[in-house]
Amino acid sequence: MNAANYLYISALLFTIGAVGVVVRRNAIVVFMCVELMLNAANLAFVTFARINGSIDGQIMAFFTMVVAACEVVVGLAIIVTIYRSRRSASVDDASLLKR
Amino acid sequence: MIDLAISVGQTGTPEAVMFWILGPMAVLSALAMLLVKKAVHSAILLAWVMIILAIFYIAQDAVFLGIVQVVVYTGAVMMLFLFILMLVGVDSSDSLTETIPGLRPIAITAALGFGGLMVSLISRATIGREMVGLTVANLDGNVQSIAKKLFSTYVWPFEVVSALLITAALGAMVLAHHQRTILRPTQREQAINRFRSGSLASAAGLPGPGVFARHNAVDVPALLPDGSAAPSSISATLKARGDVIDSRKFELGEVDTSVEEEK
Amino acid sequence: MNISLTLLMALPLLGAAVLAALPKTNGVLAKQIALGSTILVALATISMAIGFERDNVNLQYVESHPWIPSFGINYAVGLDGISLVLILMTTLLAPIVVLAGWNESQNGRWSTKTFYILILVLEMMAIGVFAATDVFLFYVFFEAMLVPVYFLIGGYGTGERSAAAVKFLLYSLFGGLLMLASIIGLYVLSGAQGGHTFDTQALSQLQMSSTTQNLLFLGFFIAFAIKAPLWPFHTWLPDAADSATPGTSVLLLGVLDKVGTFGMIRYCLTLFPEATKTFTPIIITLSVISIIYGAFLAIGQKDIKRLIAFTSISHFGFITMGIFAMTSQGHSGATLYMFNHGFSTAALFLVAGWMISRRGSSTISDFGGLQRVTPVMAWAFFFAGMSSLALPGLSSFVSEFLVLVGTFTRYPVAAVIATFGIVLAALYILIPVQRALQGPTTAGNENLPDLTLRERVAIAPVVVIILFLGFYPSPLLKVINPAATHVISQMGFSDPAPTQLGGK
Amino acid sequence: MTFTAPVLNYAILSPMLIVLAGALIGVLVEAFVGKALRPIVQLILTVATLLLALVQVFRIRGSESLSAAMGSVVFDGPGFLFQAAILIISIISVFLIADNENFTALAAAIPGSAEEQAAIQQGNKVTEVFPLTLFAVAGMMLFPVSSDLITLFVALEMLSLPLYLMAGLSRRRRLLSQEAALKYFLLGAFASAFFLFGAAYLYGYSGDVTFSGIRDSVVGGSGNDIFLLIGIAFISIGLLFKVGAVPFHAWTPDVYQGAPTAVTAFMAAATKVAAFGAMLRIYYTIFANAEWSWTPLLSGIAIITMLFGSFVAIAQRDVKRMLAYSSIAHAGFLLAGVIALNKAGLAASIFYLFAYGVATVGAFAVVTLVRDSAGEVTDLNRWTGLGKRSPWVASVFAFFLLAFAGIPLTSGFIGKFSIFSAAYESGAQGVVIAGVLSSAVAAFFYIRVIVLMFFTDSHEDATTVVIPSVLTRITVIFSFVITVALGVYPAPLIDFINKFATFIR
Repeated sequence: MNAANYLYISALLFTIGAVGVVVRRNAIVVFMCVELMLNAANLAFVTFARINGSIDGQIMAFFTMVVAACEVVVGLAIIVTIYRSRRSASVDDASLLKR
Repeated sequence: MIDLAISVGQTGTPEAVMFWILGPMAVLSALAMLLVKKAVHSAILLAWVMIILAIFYIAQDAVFLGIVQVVVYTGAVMMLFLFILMLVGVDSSDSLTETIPGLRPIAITAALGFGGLMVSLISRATIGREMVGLTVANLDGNVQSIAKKLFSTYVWPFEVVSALLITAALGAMVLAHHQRTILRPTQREQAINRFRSGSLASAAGLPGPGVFARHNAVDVPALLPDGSAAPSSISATLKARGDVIDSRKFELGEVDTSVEEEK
Repeated sequence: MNISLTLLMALPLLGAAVLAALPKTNGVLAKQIALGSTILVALATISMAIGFERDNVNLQYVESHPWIPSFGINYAVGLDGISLVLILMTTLLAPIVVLAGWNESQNGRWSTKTFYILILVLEMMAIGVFAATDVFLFYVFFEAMLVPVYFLIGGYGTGERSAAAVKFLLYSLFGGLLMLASIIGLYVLSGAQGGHTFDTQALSQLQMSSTTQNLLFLGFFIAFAIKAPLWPFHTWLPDAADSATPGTSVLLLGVLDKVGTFGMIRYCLTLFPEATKTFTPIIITLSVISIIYGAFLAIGQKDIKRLIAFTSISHFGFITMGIFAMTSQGHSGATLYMFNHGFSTAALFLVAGWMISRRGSSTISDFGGLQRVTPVMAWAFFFAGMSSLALPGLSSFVSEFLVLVGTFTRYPVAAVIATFGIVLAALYILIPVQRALQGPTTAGNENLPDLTLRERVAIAPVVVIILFLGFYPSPLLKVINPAATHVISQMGFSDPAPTQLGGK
Repeated sequence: MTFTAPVLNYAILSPMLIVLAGALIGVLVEAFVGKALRPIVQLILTVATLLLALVQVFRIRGSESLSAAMGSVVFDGPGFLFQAAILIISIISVFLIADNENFTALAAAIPGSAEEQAAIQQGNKVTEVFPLTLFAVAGMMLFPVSSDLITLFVALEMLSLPLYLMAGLSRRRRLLSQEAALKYFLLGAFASAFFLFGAAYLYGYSGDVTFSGIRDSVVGGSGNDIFLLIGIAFISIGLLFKVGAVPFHAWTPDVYQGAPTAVTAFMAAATKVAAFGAMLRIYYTIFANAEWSWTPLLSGIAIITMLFGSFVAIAQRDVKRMLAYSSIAHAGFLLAGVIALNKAGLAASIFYLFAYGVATVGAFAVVTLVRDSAGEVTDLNRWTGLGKRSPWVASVFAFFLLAFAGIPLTSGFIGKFSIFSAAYESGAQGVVIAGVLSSAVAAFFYIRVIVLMFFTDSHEDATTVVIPSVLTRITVIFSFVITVALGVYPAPLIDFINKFATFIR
């Protein structure tokens, strides 16, 4: 098998994630799609690390995981805040900001 | 497999078998994640994709990353997602926000364009050099060689990431931490209040769910000594969702045990 | 290094600073200070004009400091005959405007002192724009001037003042931005040919392909044509002149618009001689159209301010025609025309302004028989009208004659058609003059007061200048002619032989 | 196994370290200083930190190093200028951020709840914004001096995360603010995914994550051009998202409008410097030799961005949204500087970034002053007649608008001139023409606001302007003075920038 096949998987996952960000409406699902995109990029890094024979790609993927973890904390905190405000204030789900 | 023109190096047969089983599975799971309605299902499918990726990492000589992927990503991050989903409401599939106005056509076009790029990649791309493999780089062991670079070449970003972690913690604190603006009554004050506020019926501690009832499930209210249902023995969430079961179902006599809504 | 020009520009600014420090309530003091500063500036300009060496075609009172050295931008000013005449016109008009429009700031949105601060800042920038010998500096003044005028129209005008102000600003900004593109082009070219510079002299030596030259020329020319205003870029002018106060209108048409025609001479011609030759036929055509079109529309106007605005469009057609005729007579005539037009327009607008403020209406048909009620004002209006239609013996006659002669030697057809403009001018001036002044006094005009002493003092210098230059234009011509000939010869033109003139 | 201990050049890293240290102390202050003292302590600490960092940046100017942090950081002239600009803009903005009318009293409280009321009455303040600001500043300072993809990515996140959080902390209209935070966060994360994917392909292309390694591959032309193209495209998308270029601008108006105005000011000004700084470094150093692949596309994006921003701004009825679209247009102008790809372009971009950043902070600071009883009033209809009621506030705002429009004698004009001339010099005449045209369009809506403020009589529900607090006044005055000075006599700054504007590779 060709090692580059991993790249196709990565590209497919990335595209799926990107489409998901656009078409899904639930903020948490959108965020999960972003995570999928990050994972796709990580797969590309790991594959390229193997193709190029250097460990740097793996390190980058490692950093991505750490950064993504921070991002998840912040993102979920924001989402929970909004959720609580909306529930209590019983505001319509319609966007407040103009289109 | 039909000849994909890239030649970046061939892998062994076991890996190929693994790839052709797991690869499609990952893509299908991702697609399903996109298509399923409930957020929880999406989350579980995503976790599954991540586990497959972890296997891919290990297959590609990134043992450490594979483990971290399972532990950190699948284990921690996805669990956090699930946790928040539970908090927000499992069946919340409604939208919390408008996604970017006007971006949908752009993104779909972009996705198609990306597909086109991939085709050209498949048909024309050659990396221009053979696959090197990580045998040399991992000579000291994968973890060791990562550590070596992480703590020498990449020590600066590594240190900076710590600031990022603090930011995240601080941010979560800002958004979630309630500084007490109203002093919470102490236990003693609560006890005094209980006794002073009229009827002594509430003076004693409230029964837990199922007490005196014919059933001990959480969604069946407890019965007070007088046989009436104790509204406070049921979680408010259950009540709000209308999941409370009337204890009368399990009652033998004619005592009215229907639950009064508190509100 | 001679810093007189800088001092000249500093004077009005100083006046503005003093005004800014005044309390808001003291309007009269503000007016007095404004009048004092403008008179001072006028005197200073006159003394500079006396010290001007008439036969020296080089720039005088030259001053140059590096401003933004890394872009080759200098604060460089200097005078030749043309710019001296225009600065003289500006600084002479300023005190007249202040004095004549003593109460103009009453209906404004802001205080009196703000009005005069704006006027003084405008005067300073007008001096700067005529004196600049660095294209960048010129552009800075050219654009920055818009801001005070904008506030003068929008803040102190009448009627649809804010709409008119916006229209004025947007037109001018659009032209200015086209010019900016051309200036950037020049800058890049100069960088490729021996170092970035904005010096007018150095830029005129640039080598460029004819396409580049044509495009850059157009950038400049359209900006100036909007400013001047030349048909078909004129549509902002009637609205602006209609809404502005008479004083502001004088500054707008008398001074600001001259920047357009001045820019054509100074920048279009000297920087792009080849492109000028290419576009001359078109521009002459546009000028002739302006002359006739402006005149026809003036005839049809019911509103006196709009009428004057359209006459100006016609006059600017003459000026542009004179400039692009490429003869020294045409050039001298055009420059003199700019000067004269400033004063005759001032006379018209100021007198019209007094009439309007007395009557409370700017419609011509509302007036009638003013001759009997207010003889001085009527005579002043008559005189202004005569000056506008270039009656022999008045200054504008000389310049109009020079322009026509200068054009005739090269473009006889254009000159002949333009001559019809004079006939039309008689119509558009005489009809309102007759309606407003002669005949029986119509209702509503019986009790109009005549000109006050202040107003008489204000109009007197205008009358004197128009009369004096009508009979004896040579002091100005002696200053203008060398400069005009210099420009023409720089462009490689020489006047057609006089025999041709006689022959045709 | 051998391990070589890393060598860090602390002198060069010191400005960033100072800011990070200040942020950490700020976090400790949150824990140990009493509630009443916290705001003032945090303000002093933050300003002192930024000033100290600024001094330190100036002390190390002129030093150049590719290996300050084991090759992760490159410090050179432009790096110095970017860091200095970011610090100055931050210092100006901090006073605005410190104004207590801008942030919610208790972020965790539900909007409109009794808990929130109690928090407001007790005078609570979210003083955490100060350390968050400092973290963001540190990220911004690192972003344009990163010299490998890893550091670049970490810096990108580090500057973004605090801003996502701060966007949600508005005092009034909190739902709007929280929604802005969510939008900003989701799109920002989306953009960084693109960025990361691009980084992966650049790594795949060159086998190296350092800029120098990638550059060597680009120059040598070894490697697969398709990988390079994918890499450039996706990295560009990530960066264009951050600067708000069309078609990646969708977040800008909503976030600008929803976020607390102080944060909008800081974000609009400083993020642009950081993002364009990184962009300039990447395009001028590592992609310079692959110019064929990105100049046409980027020119197209620049033209669309300028025109789109200018035209859409006309339709806006909200001053913050209008400024948001105007910032999109300005991003287009700045892209012209990236396309120029010459020294003049670099110097012009730096000047423009600084001038625009300062004017932006000033303009938003003025926006915070226009209030009624319910807080800031951003509806343009209610700005009518402001010139009559508060001539100074209106005049200053008008001046900033004229600076945005690029009228001579303001810093905006010099910036516009220099950036367009650089683009023209590099042969991008089309971009210059589009820029000039969109300036004309843009002038229209800036002038419209001036008309509203000065030439329109005010309505019944006239907006009141509070007397500016001392802190906001500092911000406005600083921005105003800098904008005037750079318009009238920009030569010293231009010379200074020219002296330093060369990337080392």
